[in-house]
Amino acid sequence: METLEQTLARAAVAAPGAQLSVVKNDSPCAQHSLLVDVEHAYAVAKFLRDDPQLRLDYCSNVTGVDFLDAELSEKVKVKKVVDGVEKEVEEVKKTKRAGYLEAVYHLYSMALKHGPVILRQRTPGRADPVKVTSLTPLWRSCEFQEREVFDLYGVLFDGHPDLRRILMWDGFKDYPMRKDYAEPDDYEYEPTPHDEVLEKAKAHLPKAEVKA
Amino acid sequence: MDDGLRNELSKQGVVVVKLEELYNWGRKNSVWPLSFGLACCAIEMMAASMARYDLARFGAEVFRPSPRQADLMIVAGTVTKKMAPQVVRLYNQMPEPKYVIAMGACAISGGPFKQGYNVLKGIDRYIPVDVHIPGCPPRPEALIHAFMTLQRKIDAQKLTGPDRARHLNADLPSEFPVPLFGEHDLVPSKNPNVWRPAVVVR
Amino acid sequence: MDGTQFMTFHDLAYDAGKTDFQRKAEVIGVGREGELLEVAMGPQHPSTHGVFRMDVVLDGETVVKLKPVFGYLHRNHEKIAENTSYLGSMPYTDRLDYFCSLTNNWAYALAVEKLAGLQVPERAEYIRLITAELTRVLNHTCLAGFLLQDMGALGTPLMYAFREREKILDLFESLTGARMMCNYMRFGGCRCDLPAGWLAEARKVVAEYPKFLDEFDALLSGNEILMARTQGVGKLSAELAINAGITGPMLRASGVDYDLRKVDNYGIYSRYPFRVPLGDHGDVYDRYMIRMLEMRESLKILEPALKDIPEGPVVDPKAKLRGFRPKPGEAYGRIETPKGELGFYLISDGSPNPYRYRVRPPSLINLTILEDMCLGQTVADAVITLGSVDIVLGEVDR
Amino acid sequence: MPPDKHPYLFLLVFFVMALGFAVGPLLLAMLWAKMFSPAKPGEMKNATYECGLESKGDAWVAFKSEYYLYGILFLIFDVETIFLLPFCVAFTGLSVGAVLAMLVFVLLLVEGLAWAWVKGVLTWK
Repeated sequence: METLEQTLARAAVAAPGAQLSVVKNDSPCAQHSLLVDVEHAYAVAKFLRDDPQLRLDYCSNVTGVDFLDAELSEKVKVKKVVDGVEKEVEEVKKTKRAGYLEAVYHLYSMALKHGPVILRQRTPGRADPVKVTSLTPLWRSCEFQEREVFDLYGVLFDGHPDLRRILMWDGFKDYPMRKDYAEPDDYEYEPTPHDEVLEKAKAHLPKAEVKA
Repeated sequence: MDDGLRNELSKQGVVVVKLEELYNWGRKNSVWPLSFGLACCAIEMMAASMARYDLARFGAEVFRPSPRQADLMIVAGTVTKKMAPQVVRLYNQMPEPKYVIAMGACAISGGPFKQGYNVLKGIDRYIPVDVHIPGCPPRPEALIHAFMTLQRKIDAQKLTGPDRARHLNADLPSEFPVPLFGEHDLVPSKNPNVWRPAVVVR
Repeated sequence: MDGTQFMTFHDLAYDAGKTDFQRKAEVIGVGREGELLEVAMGPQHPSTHGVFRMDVVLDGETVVKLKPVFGYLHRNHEKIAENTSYLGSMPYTDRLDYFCSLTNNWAYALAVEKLAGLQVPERAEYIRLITAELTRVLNHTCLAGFLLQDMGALGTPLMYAFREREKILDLFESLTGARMMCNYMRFGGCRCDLPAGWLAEARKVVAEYPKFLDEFDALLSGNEILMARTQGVGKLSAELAINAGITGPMLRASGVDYDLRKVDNYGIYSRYPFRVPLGDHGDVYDRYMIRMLEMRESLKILEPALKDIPEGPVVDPKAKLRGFRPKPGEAYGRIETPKGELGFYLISDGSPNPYRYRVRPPSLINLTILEDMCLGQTVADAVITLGSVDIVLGEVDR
Repeated sequence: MPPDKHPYLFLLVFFVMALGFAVGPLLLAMLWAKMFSPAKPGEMKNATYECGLESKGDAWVAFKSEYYLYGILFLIFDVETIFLLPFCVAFTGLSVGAVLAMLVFVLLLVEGLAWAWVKGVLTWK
């Protein structure tokens, strides 16, 4: 199977104007992924599926991932004059990264039996509504999985034939798998309250009863 | 009629028994469970009713699919918030006298999935539970032990008097309100007159 | 069923422009004599193997529309896994597909080993292979029992199947301590070594099993009623199966040769030649026969594997269990469980808890085309088709 | 039993005993229900049971005709068995003509079923 870079090059040709980039994965299994922008996702995916050399006709897994607004700190080698001597000093550089939601597709080929090509779609921000292109018209296995990502992460898939909640009940309002989801306060007295249960206990029980 | 005379008579083959004992003896040996498997505990419930652990010895191998013909509900598995209204409605649709066995840690208190946002922390928030079996999943022998506990409980039920059995007591409710689906949680999140948590007074 | 042409969802999906999913009964083209009866084969139903609900619209006995509804056993496994350590999620994987807990453990252990790059000693690979194949045999036996129960043979085949299941559960109990929830595999090997006499016991069970399979085959496979009720029911074409991501025995019943044990070559499956049975009609009878044949192939793997299992350490001595912190990165590991392809997608950010923990449920995705298989058939056939898909709700709803 | 009593008296006694045996426990149960266990009907308890859900839409739907035809075909054999009962009790003492007559009766009904089968009524559309 060809490397991800070659696939990227051929995909860029097949879907003109698509911003494609490789997302490095530095775990030993080295499954790098292909980031594609939301507008051209359908065209790139169609190319990946119909290209005679790739024939990725089986979309095994669709996952939603939530990245909060984070503050990346990387160690950067900076030349600085320290007490008169020119020296290499490591400095921690803080970069702000806006949060975003992601839909990750693992594509395999049953015809040619070769390994995963991972396709990623990122939403611009985290504020609702976040929109991503649905790939259900290409692979029907995405139907339920995209509904689940919508149900638990709130990512809207346009082009999805039947986008409803799949796991939670329909009247449920918020998206429970997001990192900033607050659970309903379901308090049940614990004989030995400790750390956050203690805070909850303080809110529920009169002062006298709660003695840590 | 003291016990000595009763033993004497039973040796001669004459059995003397109170109406209450006869009534309870008849009911306890034909408890029909409602086939109501939710999760992994349901597989252990099925294994208990199969050839090796044989629930039929206790007269309970007839698993009735419909609540109309069942008088015992074994809540076997995790009760999620989406499933809770159905569990309470099924309980309401069962004819009196009815009993509930909360099988497995999930049915008792949410079990290993207690921190789940969609998991009801125990079925005794909405319906009264007669027998709790801990375990995840409890072994078939534990389920049979629960049946024996339930049979002892049925045996000790009174026919008349203030603390008579619930189904003979007109003013004890046999129906409990079904929770509704709210925007973030079930509304009401628990049934106060059924759910009495153990309050530890320091 | 001559005279009734029905347009399955399959054709609609490719017409990307149409987003309106509500299909009218006329599209189905079924004779409209009586009115349509809408009934919910709901959460508590003997045929749905747990809390799975199908909203069925019936025209007499014929299924006109079938909407599966999930979520009644959504126990938030992935949210809980994000707040527990890697090792802490291992016992939760038993409760995913609670019929095959050892294959779930293996899938999770494989994914974490891919994430952290751990090696597994030889003996542990053998134990993993043996326990996985025993789980496959156990699951397919139970499935044959449940499928016959759906067909109306109440109890009897299930009694036979559970009698065999108890023998294998005794093996698992003596090995791992628990009947169903084994929690046995660790990252880099297994938790404990085989107890004394376990191999002899396992050889005896495996040696006796073909006799039970022949008895089951003689009773069932040639049975006139079974063939009449299952042949031609719930047909699934090969390219719809591939496109809908169907995996496992259901896919091979439609004739697609895709078995992860051969494709991915994980573990030591490459050392034992075994054949992958393929069906050609893709109906319920093919799926039943595929599972019976797969059990025989699994036994052919088990016999030699039980003989030449080497001595040696059971877990990689270098693997750290307590403070296990994989480097930041992500990994997707998958294995062939009796239900299909069970995958774990892990994203780690260097902390002891996974950042994202995703389970690829074969049962949920195999249900994508349940409506296509049941359209135009009677309700009783819909029950059998659901039974042949072999779903377990712990895995469907996670 | 003294001969001058009416020859069918024992049949009456059998009938009364059978009726008593059947109806007796029912009466006892009704007495018990009225005396001891109070009726506790509830609006939820009397709701139609649909797998734990509230059943939407009513079940009074115009059914297809196939159900009716199945019912009629079953009726053939139901009525037939009632007529065959007295015959098979006494057919050892009967002449060949009686057997032939009963055979004609049975064959007539089987011919009706064969006709329905060929017409395709039994295959479900």
